[in-house]
Parts: sequence; C-alpha cells; structure tokens
Amino acid sequence: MNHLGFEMEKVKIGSFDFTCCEGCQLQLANKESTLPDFLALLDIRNFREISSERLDDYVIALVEGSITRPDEIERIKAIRAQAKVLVAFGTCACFGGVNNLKNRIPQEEAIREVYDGKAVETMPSMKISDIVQVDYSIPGCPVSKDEVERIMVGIVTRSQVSLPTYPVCVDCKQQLNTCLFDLGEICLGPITRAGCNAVCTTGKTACLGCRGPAEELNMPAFLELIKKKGLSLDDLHEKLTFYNAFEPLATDET
Amino acid sequence: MIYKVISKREFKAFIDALVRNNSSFGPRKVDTGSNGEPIYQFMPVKSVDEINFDYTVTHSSAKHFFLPYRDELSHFNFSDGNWEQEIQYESPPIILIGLRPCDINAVNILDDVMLHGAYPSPYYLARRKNTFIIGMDHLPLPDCFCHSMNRHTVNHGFNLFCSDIGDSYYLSINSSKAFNFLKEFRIEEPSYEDNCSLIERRKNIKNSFETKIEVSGLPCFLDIEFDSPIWQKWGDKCLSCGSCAMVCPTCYCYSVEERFDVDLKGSTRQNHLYSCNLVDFAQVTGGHNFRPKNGDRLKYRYYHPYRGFAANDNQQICVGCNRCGRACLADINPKDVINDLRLERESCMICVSPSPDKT
Amino acid sequence: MHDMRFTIPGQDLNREPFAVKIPDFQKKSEVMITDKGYKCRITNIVPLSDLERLFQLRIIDPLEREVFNFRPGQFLMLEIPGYGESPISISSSTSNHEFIELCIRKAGHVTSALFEARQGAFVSVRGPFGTAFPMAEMQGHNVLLIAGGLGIAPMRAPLFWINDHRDKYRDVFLLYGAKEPSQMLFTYQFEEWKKVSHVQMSTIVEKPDESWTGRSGMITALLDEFTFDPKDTYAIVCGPPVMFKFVCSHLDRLGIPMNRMFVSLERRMHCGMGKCCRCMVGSTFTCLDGPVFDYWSVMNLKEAI
Amino acid sequence: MKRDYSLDIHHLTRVEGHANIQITVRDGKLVDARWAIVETPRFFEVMLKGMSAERVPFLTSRICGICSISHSLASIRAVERAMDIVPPVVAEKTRLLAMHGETLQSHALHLFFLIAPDFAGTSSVLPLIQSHPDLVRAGLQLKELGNEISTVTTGRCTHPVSLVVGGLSKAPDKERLLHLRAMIQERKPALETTCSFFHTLTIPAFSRETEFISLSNGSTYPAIGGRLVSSDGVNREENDYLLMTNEYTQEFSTSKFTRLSRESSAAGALARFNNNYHLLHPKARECAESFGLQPVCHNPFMNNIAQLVECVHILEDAEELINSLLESDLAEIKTPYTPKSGKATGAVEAPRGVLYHHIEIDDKGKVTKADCIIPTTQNNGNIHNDLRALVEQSRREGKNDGEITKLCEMVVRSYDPCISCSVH
Ligand SMILES: Cc1cc2nc3c(=O)[nH]c(=O)nc-3n(C[C@H](O)[C@H](O)[C@H](O)COP(=O)(O)OP(=O)(O)OC[C@H]3O[C@@H](n4cnc5c(N)ncnc54)[C@H](O)[C@@H]3O)c2cc1C
Ligand code: SF4
Ligand code: SF4
Ligand code: SF4
Repeated sequence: MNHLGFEMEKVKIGSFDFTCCEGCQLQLANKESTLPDFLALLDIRNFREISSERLDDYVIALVEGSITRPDEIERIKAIRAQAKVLVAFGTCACFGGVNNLKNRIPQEEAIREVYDGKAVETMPSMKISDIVQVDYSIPGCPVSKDEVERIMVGIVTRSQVSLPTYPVCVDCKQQLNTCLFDLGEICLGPITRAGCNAVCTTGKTACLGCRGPAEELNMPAFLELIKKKGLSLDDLHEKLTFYNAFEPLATDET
Repeated sequence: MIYKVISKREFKAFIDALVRNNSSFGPRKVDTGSNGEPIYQFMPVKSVDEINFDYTVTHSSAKHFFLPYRDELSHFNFSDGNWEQEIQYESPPIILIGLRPCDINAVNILDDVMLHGAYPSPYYLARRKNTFIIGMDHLPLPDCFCHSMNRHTVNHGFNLFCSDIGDSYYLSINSSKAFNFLKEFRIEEPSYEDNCSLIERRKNIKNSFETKIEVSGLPCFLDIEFDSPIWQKWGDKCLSCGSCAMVCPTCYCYSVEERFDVDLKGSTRQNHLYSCNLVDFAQVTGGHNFRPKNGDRLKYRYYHPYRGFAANDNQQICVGCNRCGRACLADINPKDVINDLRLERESCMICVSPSPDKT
Repeated sequence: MHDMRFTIPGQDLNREPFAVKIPDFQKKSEVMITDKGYKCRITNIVPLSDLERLFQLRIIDPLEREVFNFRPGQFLMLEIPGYGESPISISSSTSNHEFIELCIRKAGHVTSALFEARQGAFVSVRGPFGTAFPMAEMQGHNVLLIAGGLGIAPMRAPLFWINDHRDKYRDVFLLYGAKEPSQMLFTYQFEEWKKVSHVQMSTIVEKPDESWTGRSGMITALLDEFTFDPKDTYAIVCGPPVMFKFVCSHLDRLGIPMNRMFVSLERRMHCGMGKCCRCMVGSTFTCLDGPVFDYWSVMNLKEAI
Repeated sequence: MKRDYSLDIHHLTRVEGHANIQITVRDGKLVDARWAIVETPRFFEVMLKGMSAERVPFLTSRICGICSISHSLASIRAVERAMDIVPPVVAEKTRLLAMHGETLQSHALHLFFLIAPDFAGTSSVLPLIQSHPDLVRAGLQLKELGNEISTVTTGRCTHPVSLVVGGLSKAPDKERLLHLRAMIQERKPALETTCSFFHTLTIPAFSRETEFISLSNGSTYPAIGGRLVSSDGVNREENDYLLMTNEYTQEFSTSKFTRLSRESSAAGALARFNNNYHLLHPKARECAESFGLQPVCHNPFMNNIAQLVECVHILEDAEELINSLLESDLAEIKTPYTPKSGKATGAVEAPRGVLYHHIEIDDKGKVTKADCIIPTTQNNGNIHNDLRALVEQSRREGKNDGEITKLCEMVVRSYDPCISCSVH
C-alpha cells in the first residue's frame, strides 16, 4: 500500500466452474455500485463466463462447483498445478453442495431415471478438497459478494483474511429478526458459520447451513434443543443434508 | 421532576404529534409466535396507531439505539502515500417510546460504562444526548426479575415517564424539553386520587413479581465459584450462539474490525458488538484461547453482569429483564444458573457443617 | 374534541426543541476524541531476528510530540491504517521525546502489515495506556529484571529509566533468556547496559547451537550467579505466561515479597480503554488495571495465567 | 471459395456453462454442424425425490444462478397447483415483480457482458469500461436495478429466500418499494442510452423460419402460468407440457433436445414477443418499431432486440406493480396449507423462455417424481439448425473463415443459452 511504502499489485486471477449453477461466479458481476472498483483489483486472465480471453498465467484460481465427472478431476488437477492459491468458491466447491443429494442413490439408477439409459458419464459428487488441496474457502450458496470483496481486497493489500467463527444467530439477532424457533421451525442458524448477514432468516426462511459449521459447534446441545421442542427429526435431517455441509454430524446423529 | 396527569386520549394526541414529525421508535408487534403470543420489537413508528402501548416486552432491548451493532469509529482517507484520519460521531435526534424501567436503568448503566470512566465515548455521548426517552411502567411477566436486581423502578435517565393509573397516565417529567412539548396539551396537576392510584399501581407492580433471584453476596460467591463444575455443566448446553448478549440491554462487549474500501482509497475502523460466549472472544495471536471451553465462556457471560467489573465499581449490570433467558434456545437463564450455583454451594456448606438437629 | 390549542402542527414541535445540534465535543475539554491517534512516520527499522524488528517512530506534529509522555511499562495501540490496531509495549526511553521505539514480532494481521512497511511510511498510535512499573517505589532498592524472549521489549523502558536515574537504585540485575541464540534480541546493546548503566547481566538459552558459548537451561538457573538480599529487592518479570509463573514462584521461594514482583500480562485487546472487554481477567481489565500487575494481584486474578 | 473449412470451438466463452461448436465442411460440402453440450449433468430430478414439497423451490432455484427466481416460481406453481393452494393476490403481484427483476438483470447481463463485446470487437466487457464508459455505466445501472427489484421482493438477487409455497414468507418493505419506484424513474435514461447504442449496430441479416413457443394468458404479457401456445397454432393446457416438448436425447449432448410441429422450435424473448406483441406496453412496442422489429420475426439475432424491448416493458410494468403493492395491505402474504398428494405442472416465462417444472407429491407432502424442462433445452435444436443454415448462407455470400466463426459464435450467443441450467 502506498502509505506503507509499497505498491499493490493486481491479482492475476482465473475463475473456473465445475458442476454447479454458476450463481457464485455471477456474484462477481453483482454489487454494481462497487463493481468497477472491484474489477480494478483484478487482472482477469481466464474467465470463460464473461471473457473470450484465455491465459494460463493466473496466480489465484477461484473454483466453483463440485466434481462429478472423471474429466473434471483432470481439469481441477491442472488448475491446482498452475495456481499458487486455490480458492474453493461457494458451497458446492467447499462442501459438495446440493449436488451431493444425488449420491443417495446408485449412479446407474440416476442415469436411468433422467436419461432413459443413454450413456452419460457421472460419478458421486465430491467437494474440491476431496481431490486437491484448497487454500481458502469462501462458502455460501451463493457466496456473499461483500465477503468476496473483502477477501479479494485482503489478497491485493496483503492483509490477512478470515471468516467469522461465530454462528448466524449473532447476525440474525442484530437484524432484530424473530427467531424461527419461536415460530415453530427448525433453523440451522445456531450451528452455521456467520458472514451472510443472516439473509435467509431475515427473509423469514430457515437457515439451511450453506456456509457450513461454525467453529466448535455444539451438536449435542443442538440436537437436544430439537428434541426438547418436539420438532421433527426428519425435517432436521433434510436440512442438515441439504448442502452436505454437516456431513459426518448429520449422518451420525440423526 | 415535575408530576402531571394526562388523559390517555390526550396522551395519544401528544405522542402522535411527536412521532409524526420526528424519527421515532416504539414497540410494535412484529409476529405471532407458534405459542400464540405476540412478539414485539422497538421499530420505527410514523403514527400513534402503530404503537402497541399495551405490549409486554420486546425481544431485543433498545441498546442498539445507543450502541449500534455495527458502528463506524473512524475513516482513513489515503492519498499520495499519506492518509488523514476522519472521525464522525454526529447522530440525528430520535424519540424512543415505551421503554420499561429496567430498560431505562440499563441505559443508565451504559452511561456509567461509556461516559464515566477515564475514556468517555463520544459516539455514545452523541447518541445519548440526542435521544428523547419516554418510559412506561408495566406489570411484570412471570419471568421478569428486575425487582430482585432492584431495577424495577427508575428515577432518572428519561425525559418523560408514564405510569398507567387507569384512564390516565401519571407523568414524571424529567426534562424541560418534555415539559415544553406537553405545555401544548391538556395536562393537569395530580389530584389526591391520582396520587393514591399511583401508589396503588406501584404496589401492584411490586407485588406481581413471581421470579426471584437471590443476588445478595453474589459477587463474592461468583469469585469463590470461579472454578465450579457448575459452569461446565451449563456450558455443555450452551450453543455459543451469542443470542443472549445481542438481546441483553447491558451487554456491550465488542470487537474492532478494520476494512479497506473497495477502491483502496481509504479504510474504515468499525466496532461490532460481540459476545463473551463466542468462541474466539479471548483468543490471541498464535491461536491460544484463554477460554477454550463453552463453560469458561458462559461463566464470563454471568461473571460480568452479576460480579460486575472493577472498572465500574463492581456494580452488577444485569437489570433482570430476562431477555437473555427468553432468547436462549438452550434454556439457559439467570434464574436457573444462579440458583444452581447457590444450591451447589449451600448443599456443600451443609455437608461441611451440618446444622444441629432440632430437638 | 380538540380545540385549537391542541391541534399543534407537529412542525412546531419539530422546529425549535428538536433542532438540538450536537455540541461540538471536540472543543469541550472533558471529552477526548478517544479514537484519534498521533500520526507517526517510521523513521528507522532495525532487524533484530527473523521474526522481530525494532521500529522507530516519530510523531509528526511537534506539539503532539511534546505532549506525548509515558511511563515505563505502558503500551500503545499501534494502528496501520487499513490493517488494524494492535497493543504494543513502548520499548524506548521515557526521556526520549524525539522517537518512540517499538519492538515487534511478526505474528498476525497487523504486525505482518507492519513488516511490509518501508521506512518513511505513515502509521498512527493511540495512548499511552495502562499501568506502569512503579519506578519511584523501587528507588533505594535492588532491582531484578528477568526477561524471556520478546519480554525484553517492555523491559527496555525500565532499563533506560534506571540508566537515567542510576544513582537512585542499588544493584540492578538483568537476566535474559531466549529459546535459541538467534532469538536473542538487542545483543548490540548488552555492553552498553553493562558498562554505562552498571547493570549486572547474564544470558541463557534453552537450545544452544555451536556458536553459543554461554549457559543453557532455564532462566532461573542464572539466579545463582548473583547475590542480593531478597527482602530488599524488586523484580520485574516479562515473558510468556508459563515463564513468569515459573519464575515468580521461584522468586517467592527465594523470599522476594509477592507485591514487589511485577509482571506484564497480555490479552486480546480491541480498544485499550476498558470498553471492549476482550482483555478481562476475572473482573479486571488488562488495559486499565494492567498490563503491569504485581504478582500478588495476579495470584488473585481469576484465569490470569 | 475454400473447399474445406472446419471449426471446433471447445467451451464457447461468454455463455453460461460448457458447450462446443463443431463444424466441418469438406470438398465444399457441409458435412456436419453441431451444437454439442458437454456440461456435467447434475440429476436434479433425482435429488428432488423424497424431498418435502415446501423445500422444493429452495433446491430447484439452485438449477441456475441466473434465473433462480424463475425456477423457484415454477416449482412453487407446480406444488401449489398439485396441492390446490391459492396464494394471496399480494403474493402474486410480488412474485411477478420479482420475475421482472430477474429478467431485467438477466437481459442486462446478456446484452452488456456477453453480446456487446461481439459488436465492439473485444473479447470481454472489460475493455469497454474504458472505451464506452457511458454504455457500461448504463448497463450496470440496469443490471443493478434488476437485482434491486429481486432483492426487495425476494430477499436476495440470486437464490431467492422469501418465495415459498403458499405465498411469501416475508412481505416487501414499503419504504424499500418507494425507493425502488424512485430508482426506476431515475434509471429510465440508462435504457434510452442502451437503445441508442443498439441503434448504431448492424444486426446480421439472417433468417430461418421456425416455430415460436411461449406462454400466453390473453390479458397480460406472459410471466407466470397460462396456456402453452406456438406460432404454428398449437394451444394447450399447462399440464400438457410433455406434448409441447417431446424431449429426446442426442448422443453428442448432455442436454436434451425438444421439438413440436417442426424439427425444432424457439423459446425466449423473441418467441414471447412474436406471440404476445399486442400485450406489450405501448412504449415497448414503440421501441420495437424503432428497430423495425415486428411479429413474426425469424431472425434469431433479433432476439437481442426483443430483450431490449422487454426491458422497456418491464420498467413500465414494474412501476405499476409497485404502485399497486404500495396501496395494498401487505399483511396477508401466505395461504396456510396442509400437505396433500397431487401432481401438476408449473410453467413460467424465464428470461430465456418457457420453463416447466412438473412435480408429483404423495400424501405426506414428499416429492415422488419431478421433471424440469429448461428453455435452453427447447432452443438446442434451433441453435443446431441455425448453425447449419448460417454456415451455408455465409459461404454462399463468400464470407471468410474468421467471419463465419464469429457469426457462428454470435448466433449461439443470441439465444442467450443457459447451458448449466439446461443440464440440470
Ligand atoms: C499490553 C500488551 C503489550 C504488547 N506488547 C508487544 C510488543 O511489545 N511487541 C509485540 O510484538 N507484541 C506485543 N504484544 C502482543 C501483540 O499485541 C500481538 O502479537 C498483536 O496484537 C498481534 O496482532 P496481529 O494483528 O498481528 O495478530 P492477529 O492474530 O491478526 O490479531 C487480531 C487481533 O487480535 C488481537 N490480539 C491478538 N493477539 C493478541 C495479544 N496477544 N494481545 C493483545 N491482543 C491480541 C488484536 O486486537 C489484533 O488486532 C503486546 C500485547 C499486549 C496486550
Ligand atoms: S432464526 Fe435461526 S439464526 Fe436467527 S436467532 Fe433463530 S436460530 Fe438463530
Ligand atoms: S443479563 Fe439477561 S436478564 Fe440481565 S439484563 Fe441482560 S438480558 Fe436482561
Ligand atoms: S447462553 Fe444461550 S443464547 Fe447465550 S450463547 Fe449460550 S446458547 Fe446462545
């Protein structure tokens, strides 16, 4: 930074998508009020969705989506080999996301169901870190542009970046929302990492945990709460497995 | 203090005139809980009809009007390898309607913390000075325990306080501003009957408390019980979600964060209300956490309000509104925790020195 | 029901009374702008080890520079605009009004940013905050300074103070221990401290290498090199928590009264002004009631070490 | 004329998702021109099985990051119709407004980020920030407006939070609606700037007759639900979606293809325009006229102009919707219901065309079967055939290889294909 006597450099970035809805990449083009400033931080080397330019000298790779096909394994390995910093971008990349819901049934059955037996290549969905090492994770379905901005600015200015460690309830209470448990619903806010500004509960829908577990979450106490309130364990299970973000916890406990 | 009486009807006209022309906040029903009970919060109001004067209690306290959940402390403007620091703490005037005595006491406690130490906070002062507070008494809910904390009455810290004496309100006017506004409305000197009604009302409130917490000697108790296993027992239930501290009218601990503007032409230093229950509250560089366990952190959530901190004369800062207890999904509340603590200690005393048998 | 008197247009209410302008606190002497810092220029950066550097700061405004005063043991909130604030002990002499020296280890967000900074960069400091070592009370007695690792940073201010008022103190000892020889800081000043300040000094490392000719082991081992009357001795102990716990109980056994041993505690701090509550130790604020505590108080603090 | 030509674009850029264009001309004869979608399949229909009906919209919105509101609403409509739930009027209006927000955002993204660089001869929008600052500013203003409409109505611009079965979980805030109305006023000039820019462009002259499919309800420009109609005269009930699509698989594509009365058909802005011209706001029709766009237009490149025309319509209609919401009591936003069994189709006009979700529910309220047919799927056949016709026409006109390649890319982009969404 200028006042500290060093010049900042734009980050050479590549944005890549795997199996996903591309909603997270789309966030990069959102928050239009600061978009020109945001783009000015980046030197976009490879971003198929918005640019025809394809250069392979990126330093940071934003990787969106989960891995569901053998060719994707090769592609992610190649990206890992090039990128100094690999960022798992969005819930699918960080945890597998909704894609993992298809893992519940055998893949052949899934193909039969959707493609009438036409040969389609697929395999059980995996998160990025199942294949290659991930340096940073930016969870969210979709990611919060505010957080992405903060992290990119952090990288450019060489300041360290971190995610909130506490759960969504903090932000939710700060929005003066009515707690969904008071309305008789199960909300994953108490066990989910904050940083989304409690956007779902502010819209009065339950948190489904897209940002993954808050640090040191207390699962036994959370289960106790569901039981004590007489809420449906079935519903809890559906919510915990929605984004695959509570993987081991969800399957052991419910 | 000047005492007057105003008919409820006239009072509404008065409030209406106020809220129509000023940025005002009052209790409003925001939802109906699954148990059928209405849920209230202090929300913006534009006319008197939007205010629920007969509300019970708001889920969140009014502290964020004085200590916003996020607040900008200063801004740095960068230029040519240099920077300027800019600090702003102006705040527009607002009216707060319907605060309970415990809520006003809570603001008075925040005054102590924020204004009476070695480093008074200009941000807080600006907001405090520009807030016009109209208090109202109420019959306690079954779980209110402000009486135990001796915060069920209040005699300062508001502009106007209204006690419900049937068809009218008994007004305690505590500021010339309030007095001037009221001059334009039909207010009367309290009659003998009015005074009697007020005393009756106070008695009635005082006698309606169902929840009692024994707080005498609690500070010393808490010091002795610092390492009690009770904390881990309750800590095991705690979700470390911070809800209790967010809704509490006196919890004020915070975190400071600094962020670059996206155009890199400046940066902002913000404070963000935090909670001692949150996992990294006492974590330092290198990862050492002075309070690694839920129990260690929950202990501070109790230690602070009931032990009091040395810096503010060890005064207990809990006002007994039980908002934390209501907000807690894990059913952790001051009454149960403190009683448990006392019970353990007392049963312990008994085994050490059994009382002589009655003969 | 309303007669004319009551239909006050709200405008009137709004007009005068509510146009209360916030008083300009800046002009009111009783309210400090607590978040305003002194702008400083980094005038010199001295590498001390792989992880530690000494930063020399100069407050830019001459008036502010004049006003800025501190006592040995106090700390500052060092702000790197854009990156954040950190509490740092002042490591220079109280009589030096030209420069402030800070000895800093690269540890996290803020300190790493500082290590990127070049000479001439602009930073800001707030403070000084906190309690100090009771230099006046120590007069006429022996002073035992025991530093471990980075604990030498807060130790320099009392050392300089003693040098400035050397005749007021009796025997002064400095015991300094580090993990490895390469982590021993300020070695270039040892001779000066010994010769000019008449400090009896000894060093020790935990893990010696081939270059090291001195002693190795725990810092308390150095105590047998010196003779002093424990009853007439004050001690200042700075270093990681494990170390001062260990050292203080040793000194206690030697007979130094607990209220004559001083330590400096470190906690997470976000304000320095007793508001954010991050630095609570039991019911005590490290920033207001500390960081310097006597060992007796520390013993009485909950969760201190 | 060169006798051989081959084009193999691996992962076409500036489109959503992964697809290739492969063209081979040998000895002057076109042997192959294909639109091959290689996107990884996600199996949403499988994921949906066993899920509670109330959660369905939250899952289906994840089919697409651009038109998540449409997916959410298609599912909600299917579930509501299956369980006989009638949402309150306020909810219907809010949903329609949300659709407008999404379409505006999507069209703006397409016109500025994906299409404009083709005409300007750049590889992305980034160089345009310098060369055409006013245009880029206008584009961002419109996109931001679209996002803001979605945020005010649904809580967030991608993956809506407050669109639920039965209505809305939270009503839009009146203060924010007021602000939105002002914002629309303020941003109309941005749309004019955009129109002026597009007036300066030469839209490639190309035409291939096809069948246009859209929704139609006869009284308003289509958005949520209605009859399924085509420019060839087909007119069916919503639940008969299968008869409109006749999905089939192609061995070279992971996305399916559809057909109706001809070998392929088109959905999207141009189809809506062609089938519902008279229901557009007069200002929108005026705009169409200024571009010489009239129904029925068979030039796929004109789809972009139809999008622009729709933006004009949306700004006008959104204003009216906001006014009507501001006058309504926003207390009643959700119809209570108890889950029951049933099956139905929900069709909506997503930015890229008709979107069908068909959902079957058991008496516990769990999904037993789901089927989603995406607009891009319905355009695949047309894209495929257009490529063939375009290559042939261009070669006749003596265009060089570079020009042909560019035109091929452009014709694909003109459909604004959303590939990841089509392979769901
Ligand atoms: C009274 C006092 C004096 C100190 N003196 C020195 C010194 O002279 N030299 C030196 O190198 N270090 C000193 N420290 C420790 C130094 O403050 C931390 O290493 C520093 O805060 C790390 O900041 P960071 O932003 O780089 O690390 P991060 O880990 O990124 O810290 C994040 C935030 O946490 C807080 N924090 C983290 N660790 C600590 C800690 N140990 N103490 C206080 N706050 C913390 C800070 O507010 C910081 O902004 C002192 C600490 C205290 C309390
Ligand atoms: S609604 Fe969810 S996030 Fe909000 S307070 Fe309740 S449990 Fe926490
Ligand atoms: S600690 Fe609980 S009861 Fe006490 S003031 Fe805070 S919220 Fe109210
Ligand atoms: S005590 Fe209750 S409200 Fe507070 S952090 Fe623990 S679980 Fe959350």
